[in-house]
Amino acid sequence: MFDKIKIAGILLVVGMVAGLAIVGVHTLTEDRIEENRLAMQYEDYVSIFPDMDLTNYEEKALDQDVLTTRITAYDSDGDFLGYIFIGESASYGGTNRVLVGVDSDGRIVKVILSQTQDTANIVQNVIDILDKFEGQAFGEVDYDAPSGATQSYDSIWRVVDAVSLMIEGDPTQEAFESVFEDADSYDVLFDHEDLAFVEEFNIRDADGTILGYAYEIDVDDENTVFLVVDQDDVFKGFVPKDAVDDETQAMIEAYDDHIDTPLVDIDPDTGDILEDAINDLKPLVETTTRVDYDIVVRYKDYIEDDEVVGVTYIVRTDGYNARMIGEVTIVDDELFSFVIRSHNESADWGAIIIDDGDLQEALIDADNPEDVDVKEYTTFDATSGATQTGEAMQRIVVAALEYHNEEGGQ
Amino acid sequence: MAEKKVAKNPMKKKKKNGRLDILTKGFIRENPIFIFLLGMCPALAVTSTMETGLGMGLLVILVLTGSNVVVSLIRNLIPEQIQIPAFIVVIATFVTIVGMLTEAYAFALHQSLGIFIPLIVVNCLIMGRATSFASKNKVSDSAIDGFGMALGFTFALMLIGATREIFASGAIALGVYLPLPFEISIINTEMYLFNMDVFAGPAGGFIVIGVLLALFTAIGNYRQKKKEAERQAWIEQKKKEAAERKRKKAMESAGDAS
Amino acid sequence: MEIVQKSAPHLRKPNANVVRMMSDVAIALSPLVIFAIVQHGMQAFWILLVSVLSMVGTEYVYYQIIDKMNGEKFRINNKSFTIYNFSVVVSGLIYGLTLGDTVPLVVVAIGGIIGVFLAKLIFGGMGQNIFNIAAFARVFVVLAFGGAIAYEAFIDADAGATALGMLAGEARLDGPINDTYSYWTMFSGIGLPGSLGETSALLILVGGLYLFLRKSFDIFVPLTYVGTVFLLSLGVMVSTDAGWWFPATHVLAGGLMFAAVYMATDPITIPTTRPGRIYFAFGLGVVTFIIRLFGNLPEGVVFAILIMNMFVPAIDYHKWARNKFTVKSATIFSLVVIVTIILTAVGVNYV
Amino acid sequence: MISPTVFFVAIVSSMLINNIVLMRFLGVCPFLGVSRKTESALGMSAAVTFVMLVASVLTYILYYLVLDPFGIEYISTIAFILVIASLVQLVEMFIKRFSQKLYKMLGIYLPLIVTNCAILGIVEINIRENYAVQYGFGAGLAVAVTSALGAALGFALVMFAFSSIRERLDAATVPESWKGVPISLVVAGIMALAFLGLGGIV
Repeated sequence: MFDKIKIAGILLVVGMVAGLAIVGVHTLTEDRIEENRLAMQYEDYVSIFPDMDLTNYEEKALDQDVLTTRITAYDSDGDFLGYIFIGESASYGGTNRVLVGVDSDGRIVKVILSQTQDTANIVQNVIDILDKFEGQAFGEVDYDAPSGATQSYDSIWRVVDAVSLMIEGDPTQEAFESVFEDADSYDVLFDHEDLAFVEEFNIRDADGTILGYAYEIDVDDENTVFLVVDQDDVFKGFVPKDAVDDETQAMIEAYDDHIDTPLVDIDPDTGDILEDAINDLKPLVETTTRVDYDIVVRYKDYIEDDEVVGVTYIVRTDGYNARMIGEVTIVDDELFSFVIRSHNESADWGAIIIDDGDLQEALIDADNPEDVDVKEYTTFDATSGATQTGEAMQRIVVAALEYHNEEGGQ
Repeated sequence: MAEKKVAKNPMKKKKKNGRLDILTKGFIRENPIFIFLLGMCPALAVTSTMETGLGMGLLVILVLTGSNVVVSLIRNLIPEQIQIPAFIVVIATFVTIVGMLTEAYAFALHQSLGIFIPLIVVNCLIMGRATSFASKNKVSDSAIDGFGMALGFTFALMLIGATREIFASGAIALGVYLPLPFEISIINTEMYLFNMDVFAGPAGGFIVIGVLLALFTAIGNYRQKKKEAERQAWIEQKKKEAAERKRKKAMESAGDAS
Repeated sequence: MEIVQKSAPHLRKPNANVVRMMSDVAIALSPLVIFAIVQHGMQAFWILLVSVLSMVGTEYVYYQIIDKMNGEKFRINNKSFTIYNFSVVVSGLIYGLTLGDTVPLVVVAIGGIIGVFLAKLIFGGMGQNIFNIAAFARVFVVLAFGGAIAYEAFIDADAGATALGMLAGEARLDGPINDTYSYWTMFSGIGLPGSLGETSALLILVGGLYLFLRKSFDIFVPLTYVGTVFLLSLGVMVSTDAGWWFPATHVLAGGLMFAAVYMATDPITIPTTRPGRIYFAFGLGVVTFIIRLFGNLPEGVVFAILIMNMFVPAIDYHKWARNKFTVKSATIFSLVVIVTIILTAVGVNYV
Repeated sequence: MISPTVFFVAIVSSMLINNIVLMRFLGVCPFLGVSRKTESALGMSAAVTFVMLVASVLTYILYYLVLDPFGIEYISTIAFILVIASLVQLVEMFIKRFSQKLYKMLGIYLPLIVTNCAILGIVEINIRENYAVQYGFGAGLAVAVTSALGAALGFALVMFAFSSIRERLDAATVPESWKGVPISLVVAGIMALAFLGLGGIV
């Protein structure tokens, strides 16, 4: 019995001495370890701003596709050093985490690839070129890609580009803000091919309500101007995107008198491209009604022999490659015609199904276009991409019908 | 002259200086990794560069010397039954302390060794030296033994690490992980062919150790063969001498008879 | 007393048949070699030459050194050297044909030397190796020189990807292939990017047919291998509504056919019994498909071969290896096949 | 509620992708030492699996109910190794008392397990992965045990394959200086190379 107590006692003593030694060393090293851990956590920040005060910085979550966080860095005197933007972007091996440091002059301090799953050789290739971002000013960043590590590099410049947009601001958005104070976002509606303006935009406020519309006019290669109207088609003036030269500025100012008059009442006589744009837009505004819908829809009366006999819906959706726009005419609540007005499908595969016309016919003839099996109308060789093309066409017809039924064909 | 050399019995070892022998035996003759295959886990895991191998080696030197000394100090106080648990406590204490010191003063090394710092506890080398040497010898010898063995371990780790690093990156760097005041490349071949990623990874670790082991075995075999040949020659000579003596004796007796 | 080895090692030792078998494989490979040179130009020729020479040369030098160390006299023709039965030549050719046409020659040579040394010579030479020599050399080159090969062909899928490479990662079910390559292109290999030897399914089939007629390989291995991948991709096709291009691409576009006919049938590194070979080939198919569908790499055949090679001695293990299927083992195996297909088909929707 | 895929990912990742022997270099000593015969390899694997599961439950509870609340995480190494050592001792006594058959199977491997870095390694990794922070205490425990099970299965898988390869190598004409451990290490290297191909499947 005594033996056992003795053994237990010895073990206890050994354990206690060991414990004491550990606690002693722990108290000695505790502070330093904490310091080191902090330093590791902020290693990337410190390598961008060596003077950064780690106890005093602001962190703001960014609600964006690419950028996740913005860190506002101050030095120990509380002076503003710059921003660190943290972005995440897909690359070959997984998601790359990229840090972009921006100083108070709006120049890039450093770009860091802080987390990646790409192979070492690819990463090395990318890191070699990260240095060239240093000191570049936004607005004139040189994105020359190296041969080789394409996806890795793409993921990095996407982040730098997003930072650039955030610092420099989006010229399109700024242009809209100069007209509508509440403008918060915009989306592209249609491409126009034969008209004086090339693209049409919805301008929305923070709640998503449409404030107005804009039409992009390329005066020449350097100068771009937006024609802006509000949602009642009242002319709000021409606004420049970016800076424009004096000549264009003069053209714009010539229209200042017309601001706040309905577009249809403007009858300019300047003979320039801006006049063409107004003239091209007038008939569109007069004959069509714009609506906001999941798949963007806009409709106008279908007129035959000067008599309104039906409604034509213009529907935009995404095809296999990019936007596809279709015109669906409905007469007496029945599908009457369906034409694809513009698309970007590849000539060999997607376009074949459109040019073929079989699917359009089938969609019109069907009692319920939703039931049409698109795959039957694609050739065997072209299944994959073309199926998506066909499905986009089907979506257009279905959306037009749905809208027509909901709104009662007004 | 030459014959005399051969005549020396190669099986008889010359008496070595005890302390020096204890210190140096771990280097090649009883190298923990290449001969006894102890501590293979760290030998594979932390040798992607020479410097991490060196760092691990330094930690093992501290732990092994320390634990050997303490074990040797308390060897007479600990009853047989609780030897193992008591030694484990001693070793684990040293490992914890060394781990904390590393984290405080060599943080980069601590990060790169990661989980293998606490795992020094289960490194068979340390427990093995504690039970087989330190618990039976006096303090000074135990200290020398621990230091020498750990030195051999460090040497092996550095050799493996250097091989892997040169193949993986074409250069050997120093000062990246250890808190040294400088950061240099000891060797820099700048050859693109040496950028074999695979050697920095696990597969390269296994293969490099395998090849090095085969090399050591081959050298060992060669030496043993040579020794064996020497021994054979010595036996032959002894036989010859005996035969000669016999012949002489016979001749003498024959001469006497005549 | 315990009998350890059921499949005696002498079964694997070189015998008279080896010469015929290996030269048959070399003959079956020759249309592929010609096709590779026609399609990829002289660069293909140099790559194949270097890959064969590096392996042959390493083996020759190695045996000369061994003989020298054993105190034998130097003789030009070495008795252990396996060029006489074409074994090392075939390994070299297969290794060369798995490479892309942009691999630097020096990388080819290093892969050949290390491949034949680490996977064959130190195991005791011909008939003793556990791992497929060509597969090991290819994997070593890919992982060691990822950078050197990657930019053009293998790892960074954006730049000049192989047909199968287009299906890697996120794009695995997108199926852009048929928009780019027709079924005929994938079958004939004309104009299809990829490794030197893997592109032409047609010529591989011709070679396979020749080997089958000469009874130089076990036809069940490639059939099971390709069949497994086909069934699994069929399952995925049904469950994801992908379309026929999906199984077609998986069978035709990658290195599957080449590996199935020339690499998976290497008599040394596959099990000795018929059921064992079928389990082995089934495993190959599953591992290949899983790597292709879920893994980082677009192609999985060489890794699958190495992974299954390591289980060959286990499949051959004397306690359960049988020469014929029993009712029980056949039932269990079919169950495993069905469960695997269902799991893969369902699993693809959750990844 | 934690999704079942977490468990699936945990088991596949610790079994195949981060295989304990080939990728994490834990348990290399038994991998090389006890793999000469397939039977002993399987016995060792069974013993490792058993101890690993129990040890990860015990250490997890110890860490989050005792060490963490009292702020003494820094003694975790010494605490864990003592838990494992006494656990092995207990298991050995328990098995010896109640099942001679099981003792015959596992008995000789149990003492070896105390110095098997696979056990201590997996326990440490479980704590470092912060499962309790990610999923909460209970679910974190389940994930930790699942990944320990995956690690043990991965250990058993490579032990089994490796031991059968070694049995075949014994009959092969391996050159003298490569016999035994060197060739085994090269085989392990090639196995690790092959397992790299599985990267990213979960």
